[in-house]
Amino acid sequence: MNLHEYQAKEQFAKYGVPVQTGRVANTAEAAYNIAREMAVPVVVKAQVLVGGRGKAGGIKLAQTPEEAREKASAILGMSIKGHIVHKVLVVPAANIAKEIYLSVTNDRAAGKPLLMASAEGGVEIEIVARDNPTAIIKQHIDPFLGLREYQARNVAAAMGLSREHWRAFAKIAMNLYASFVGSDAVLAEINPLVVTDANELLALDGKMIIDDNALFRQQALEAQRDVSDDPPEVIHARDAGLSYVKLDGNIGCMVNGAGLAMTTMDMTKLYGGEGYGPANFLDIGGGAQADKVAMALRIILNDPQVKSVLFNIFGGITRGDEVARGILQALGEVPTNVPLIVRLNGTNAEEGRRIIEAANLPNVRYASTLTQAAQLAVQAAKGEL
Amino acid sequence: MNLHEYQAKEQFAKYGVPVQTGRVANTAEAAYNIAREMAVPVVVKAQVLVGGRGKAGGIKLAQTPEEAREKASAILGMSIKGHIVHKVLVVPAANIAKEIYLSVTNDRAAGKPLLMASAEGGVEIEIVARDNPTAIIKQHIDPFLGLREYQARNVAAAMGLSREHWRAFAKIAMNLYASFVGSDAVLAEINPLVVTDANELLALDGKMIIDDNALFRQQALEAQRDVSDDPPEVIHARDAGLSYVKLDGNIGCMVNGAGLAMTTMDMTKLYGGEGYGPANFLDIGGGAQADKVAMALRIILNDPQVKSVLFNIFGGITRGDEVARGILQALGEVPTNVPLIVRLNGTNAEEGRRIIEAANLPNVRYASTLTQAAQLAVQAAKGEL
Amino acid sequence: MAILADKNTKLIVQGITGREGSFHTQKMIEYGTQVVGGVTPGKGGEWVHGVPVFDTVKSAVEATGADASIIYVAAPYAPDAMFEAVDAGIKLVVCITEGVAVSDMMRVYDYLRDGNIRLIGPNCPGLLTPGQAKIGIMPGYIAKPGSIGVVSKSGTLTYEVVYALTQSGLGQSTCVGIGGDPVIGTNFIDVLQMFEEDPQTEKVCLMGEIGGRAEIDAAEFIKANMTKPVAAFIAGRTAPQGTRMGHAGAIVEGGEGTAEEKIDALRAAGVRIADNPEQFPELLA
Amino acid sequence: MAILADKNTKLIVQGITGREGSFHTQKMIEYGTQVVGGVTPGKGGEWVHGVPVFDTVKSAVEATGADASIIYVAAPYAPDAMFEAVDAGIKLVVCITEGVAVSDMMRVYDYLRDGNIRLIGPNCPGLLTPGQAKIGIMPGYIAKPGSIGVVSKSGTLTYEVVYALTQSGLGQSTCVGIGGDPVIGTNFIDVLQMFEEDPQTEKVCLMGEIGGRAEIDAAEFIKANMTKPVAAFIAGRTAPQGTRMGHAGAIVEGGEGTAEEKIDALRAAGVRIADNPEQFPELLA
Repeated sequence: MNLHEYQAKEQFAKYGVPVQTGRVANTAEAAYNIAREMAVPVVVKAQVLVGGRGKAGGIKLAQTPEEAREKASAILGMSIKGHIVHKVLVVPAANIAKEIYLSVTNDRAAGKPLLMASAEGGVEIEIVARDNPTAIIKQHIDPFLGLREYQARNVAAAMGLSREHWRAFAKIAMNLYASFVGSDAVLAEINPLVVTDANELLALDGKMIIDDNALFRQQALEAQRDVSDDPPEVIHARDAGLSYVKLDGNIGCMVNGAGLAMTTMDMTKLYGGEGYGPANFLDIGGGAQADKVAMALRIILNDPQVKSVLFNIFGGITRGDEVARGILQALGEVPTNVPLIVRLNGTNAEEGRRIIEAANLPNVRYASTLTQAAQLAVQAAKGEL
Repeated sequence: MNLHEYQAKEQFAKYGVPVQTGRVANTAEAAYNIAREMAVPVVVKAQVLVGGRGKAGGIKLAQTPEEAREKASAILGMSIKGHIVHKVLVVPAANIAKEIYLSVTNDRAAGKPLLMASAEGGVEIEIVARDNPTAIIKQHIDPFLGLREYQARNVAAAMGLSREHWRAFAKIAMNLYASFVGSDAVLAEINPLVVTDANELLALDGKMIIDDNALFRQQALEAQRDVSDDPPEVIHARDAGLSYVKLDGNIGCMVNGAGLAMTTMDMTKLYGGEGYGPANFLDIGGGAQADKVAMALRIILNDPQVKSVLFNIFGGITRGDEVARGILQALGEVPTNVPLIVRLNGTNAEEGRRIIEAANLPNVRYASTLTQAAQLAVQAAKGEL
Repeated sequence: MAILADKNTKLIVQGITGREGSFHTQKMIEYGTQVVGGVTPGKGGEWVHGVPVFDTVKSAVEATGADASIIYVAAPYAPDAMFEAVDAGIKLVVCITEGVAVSDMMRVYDYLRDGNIRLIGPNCPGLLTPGQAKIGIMPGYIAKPGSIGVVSKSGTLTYEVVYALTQSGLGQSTCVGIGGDPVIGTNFIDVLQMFEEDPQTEKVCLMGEIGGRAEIDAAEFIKANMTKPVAAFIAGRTAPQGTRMGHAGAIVEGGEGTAEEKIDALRAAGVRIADNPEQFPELLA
Repeated sequence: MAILADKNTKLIVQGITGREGSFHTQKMIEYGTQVVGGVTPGKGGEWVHGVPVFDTVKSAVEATGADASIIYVAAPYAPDAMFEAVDAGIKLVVCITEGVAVSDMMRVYDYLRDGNIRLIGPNCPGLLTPGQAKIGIMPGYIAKPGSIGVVSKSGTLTYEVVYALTQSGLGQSTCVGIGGDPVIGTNFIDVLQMFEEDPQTEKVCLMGEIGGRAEIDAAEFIKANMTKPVAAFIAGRTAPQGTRMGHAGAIVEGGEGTAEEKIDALRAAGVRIADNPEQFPELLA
């Protein structure tokens, strides 16, 4: 789960990271009032859950409250990579002497958290990684011991930070790590962490991604989830515990397991060629029961681009009979003429196929292999079936 | 640092251990009022920092408020192993179905905390350890991982606790461990932890010893230290950072290092024989400076039993010249005729000896070896010098 | 011979009285796995499909001599289930549970590293040694004994491939689903090493997916150490960059971990690449 | 030969700019120890007694090739100093600091156990290989090279014994103060094993005290494994039971850890017992 900049900063501040505080505005008028109260030049920043806001024109400097209103008005409602801006953060403009990059994330290969820092802050870290990889200093963190001050000091030394800032930097790094652990984050990032002209360190931006698997113990964070930007099908899918991503193609896919779901998508493209491919990624997960399957099917059929639906269920912990019942349940509620290609295999697949067959649906075709299923789904989408 | 029962219970309660709460009384009248408000039979318990209160008559059942006043009156002011009772805890009498022993301490050989539990609670655990050692169930705790619920469950099973109590027992054990860690304790003990006749688990007693070396981060606990029972010299020694224990003999000892201090004590007894031995244990610690040495000498000379004083300083991190200056400083403030046997060796010992010699004190004798020093101190104490 | 488990493996089931635990216990027994006990705290003394239930792993191990454990408990409790298994002396732990928090897994991973413990998963289908033992949730009928070693990040994709092999008459030595979570107990290299050393295994199938660099590491290992032929499939060629696809193993991390990169690395290590998982039989023939 | 350190050991001093660190750096240099650097965060670039100061242990090790470290920092910071030394690749860490919290030491102990690290202390006088290297605070002049190995829980008691040995003409191979805290990096058995294997060492002196059972364990080890003669002294015969005597190693734990118990166990292992530390020379003669 992604947090907005202002939410990430609140979380950082809770753990003692000095952040540039500001206030959130939903309207241009509110932005004007905030800027007037601040009585200094401000920056108006789009709050959307996607990167690259600056380049897209979502971050603007305003010298006066009137200018803040004008900029906020331009930013609110704009679309950044498909995300509509509903909120802006208004912050005092900072006088920057130096920009640093600092983050904590997980190194999956090492099985440990990783602190990354660079004296080349303020630009996308991917660009630094590509152009000047040695400028990124990495420090693994023992999950039991946590980040130690001397480790932060080693990082500060390696990145060439002036010694007068070591103590402040180490404290920020340790507090950032504490916020990472305390929030069950998979990413906690400050870019840039600046040295101001008053020679103080301050987090000007903040990004945080929370581990979805840990939300059961992060209810205060989950309550902050911003769904205003999510289409209804994404909200429905999440509520039902489905992994769903809308794509551009026309062949709906309902699969159990992320790897097989991607494989199934790949197959529709492999056999579909130009103009035909997956309409979505949809993983019903392991052990899905009928209700969940029905919701998945409703979400797929709700997409007007979908010209055929491919069910590829290879049951292990998921059972074919449950899936079949879910399909029939959904079709009972939302009848459709879209061709349905059903391929069931694995646990209770025979029972599942019998259940669907018994319903005698005219638009259902069966496949025994994935290849055959993908080919049938493509043909059906082309109207050739 | 030892906590009183009522303090330990407060600490346990803070971490979610169900404790039998009560109220502390300084006077018999206050005990009467508490008992009257409780309106049930109560137990009046002496609050002293020493074990064996029950045997010594420091714990009494009272059926009525009047009886509570009477018992409190008897207990307040009594001496238990040399500790005067200044406070009593008044608690409602519990109906006990079963008594359990539960503690967390450190296993120094393993370098890990150790959970110990026994179904034979309510008696001194040393007696169980001697008479029925297999009744004590031990579970090591990984210092990074903490006590896990399954470990507590294994302990509950091994001690034969009825399965209906496992969950409650595990929670208490985990919370007791949390209080142990959170308080930097070296012992957190509940004896007895009872199953009441209402089938609930409840800590009837509580004992906690805090690691003196961790008090720098346990200031709230340090502030609770009860010094009412400590003689002035103990308070002075603690404030000066000296380890001091008053003993029954007549040869004062001032030594650097605990092991050498005990050795020096042993030597005075070895050469002193019947009627002559150490008046105290006193370790001035490593690197002691003049002020501290002066305080140590004042404490020793304040003991009227002291007939001679043995200084055995073998400097490593402690420096002989600093010790010499401290001795002269103390003698300047508190002149004495008690014979002083000085044995300086190690770091800056020569300088130290020169400094004392320059003061031309009539009651100072020098020794070059520990054996000689001990013999001289004994002779001096006997008036044979 | 086979790797990890065979007909002598004595298995206990943690979470045996739950819906999945109970269902798959029956399936594993039907397959011939020696399921010697189960664990559900508070239900010791009960029986599930003829298998005795214990309150603790310790008591289950003491009573049955089990040397392997499979975990079906809910995600918040799975880390403790793994710690409990290890502390009770279990040497092979298979964790099926999906949705374990990554911070919890890092602690488990660090804790296990000291001992001589083999953890498979979490969020995996477990393993199957055809004709001998099934420790997991793979459908038993899709496999048959043979000489192909199968290792995969993805659960159901493993079934596809095993089924396709079996349909073509190619049996398997052992099929291992290692799971696609960010932190897992056993990675591709661990299993490739075992297959390389296993006399029964002649060729190896590897199924990866986008995200992370486990397949790149595997390619390097294969180039340097594998004498047996390997064929591979990488899922996610059509996944858009930066979109989360179900589990964390499938995040494309800025310019790294694409299907193309992985395929190139594997090809450079001499691995044959399947465009379709049902293509494996011809690549291995 | 000797154990733990010799004239080739390259030492850094953590906390070199502090009162004790600076004083004992000079003493160690005067003794002939190769002190190659010091560490005090924020003071990198300074010099102390001709020794360069670094900001971090990592940079000190990189610049000097140090393989040993001695720690003089205050107790609240000593655990991190130990972690820092280990993470920088130091293999011998000697911690002089007194008053480290036991919970902190348990974490250090657990962390070190994985690596091939030798920690001496904390709360110890360090070690002295006469004529070669002094890593600690023992007065150098009390020792002389020879064949007696000395190991002790207590700091200043060690000096007494070493001085007495030297006065009687008995030189030492290495003198090790292991410290008397509840949790220490190196115990009696570790050092006894080293002395047993060290060709220079012919006989061993051991000084223990009341509390704990380290001396009992040592007695068992001596009985089972030592071929070289051992003499021992146990301090605290006159200490009253249950009274805290300076440091935690000196708590008598209800009926266990008395001087008598320890003396009996050592005697039963063939160890000669000194009633007075100045008696060692005659026992070893």
